[in-house]
Amino acid sequence: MIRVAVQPAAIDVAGALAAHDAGGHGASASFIGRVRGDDGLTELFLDHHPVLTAGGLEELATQAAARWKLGALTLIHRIGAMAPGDTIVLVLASSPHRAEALAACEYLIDRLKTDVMLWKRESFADGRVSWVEQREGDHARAGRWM
Amino acid sequence: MIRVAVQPAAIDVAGALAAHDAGGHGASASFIGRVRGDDGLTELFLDHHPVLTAGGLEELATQAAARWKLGALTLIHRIGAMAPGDTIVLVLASSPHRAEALAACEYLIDRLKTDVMLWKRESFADGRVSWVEQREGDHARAGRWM
Amino acid sequence: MLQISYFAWVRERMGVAEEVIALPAGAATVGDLIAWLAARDERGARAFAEPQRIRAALGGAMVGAGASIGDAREIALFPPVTGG
Amino acid sequence: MLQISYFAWVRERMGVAEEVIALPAGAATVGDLIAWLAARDERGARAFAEPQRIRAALGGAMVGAGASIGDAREIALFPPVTGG
Repeated sequence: MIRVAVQPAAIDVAGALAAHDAGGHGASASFIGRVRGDDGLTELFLDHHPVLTAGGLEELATQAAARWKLGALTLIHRIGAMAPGDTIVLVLASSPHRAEALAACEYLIDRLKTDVMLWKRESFADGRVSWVEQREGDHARAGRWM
Repeated sequence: MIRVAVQPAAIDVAGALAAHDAGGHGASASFIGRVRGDDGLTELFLDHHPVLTAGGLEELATQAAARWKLGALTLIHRIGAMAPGDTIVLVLASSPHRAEALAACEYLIDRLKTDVMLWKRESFADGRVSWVEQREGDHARAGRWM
Repeated sequence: MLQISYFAWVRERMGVAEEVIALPAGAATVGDLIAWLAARDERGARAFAEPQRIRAALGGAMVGAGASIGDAREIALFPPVTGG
Repeated sequence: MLQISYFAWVRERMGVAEEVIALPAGAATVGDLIAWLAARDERGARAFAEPQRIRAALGGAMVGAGASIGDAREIALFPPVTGG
């Protein structure tokens, strides 16, 4: 069961977890990314492409399902304006075996950083607004899976 | 915040997650291991040492906290008799940065398999009862962290 | 006609989310189009001052600067992605 | 006196969870004790038939077969662990 969503609404982690776990899987790995309030950040805005962002997430999910034996895969990415503490992304990967669940989860979060059409803009309490630059480390991590 | 528990009671995943997340961490990785009902398994029993099992979990948690910059760490292991679908182990690791949360989570589940005094016994519908043998692969995975 | 959509700081510098243009003569590749936009006006000069920082998707697929635009009807131009 | 506790299939084969013994003469190391238990009776022979599969914790710390028992009051004998 693959579930992919791109949504402006808050991510309901407990609800997504319950839906994902309905199958009762041997091993479930998850990753939750949240907005950090570092340096006086007041808002994180996530720009996206109306068609290609969802397509990119679906493509990643399909690749992960082909690469590992997964019982269930959930990939939810929030878009639009968020406040510190809000959940940006939720990855859930389940498998009969722990190594596959853990690897799929890590693969998805690494590739999300470099392969999906999403752009972060940060606003700070002092009035600064800036688009986040892609980091070299993200490419290095994503490249491990090639 | 480090929380470690060894308990015969069912693991309340949602409650543990809520307690763990109270700090609001940038990145949270989790691993949930459940009893699989493969081959007609009817019961999984987990034997433990009344003192050394908890000590081993605490030692692992301390090592992970020394190795990575973690905002919170939760490690809950169930003991005693369990049915298929029951949660055996819950690992939650949070950090400002995703690579540290993911690595700590994987480290803890790998080392749990080889370093903590716990023994699994399986009972099957056809009457067979057997103690689980340690697998070579578990040692190979745990050895990656040395 | 070619519909161009812009994202993130490329959109901000261009001042529009999308526009429809007649593909200029001589703009055969994605790189040609970016150079033409950079030369067209002040907004384009700001948005495309560093073409190596621009990514493109043609008809839904990521492509390099050397890709031929051909008969494509839609192109998206944007900075490197920063999701996750 | 030395308290020995057994776990998992070692406990099942020994038929008891723990016992207290006077450390036998000549049993200086963990390996010596295991050999003595294997020779003592049928239960011990079954539990310790393959000493390379037995792990030990002395006073709360994992030790090898060559470790000296010394003045320790507690030893735990068990198979390789299978948690997680």
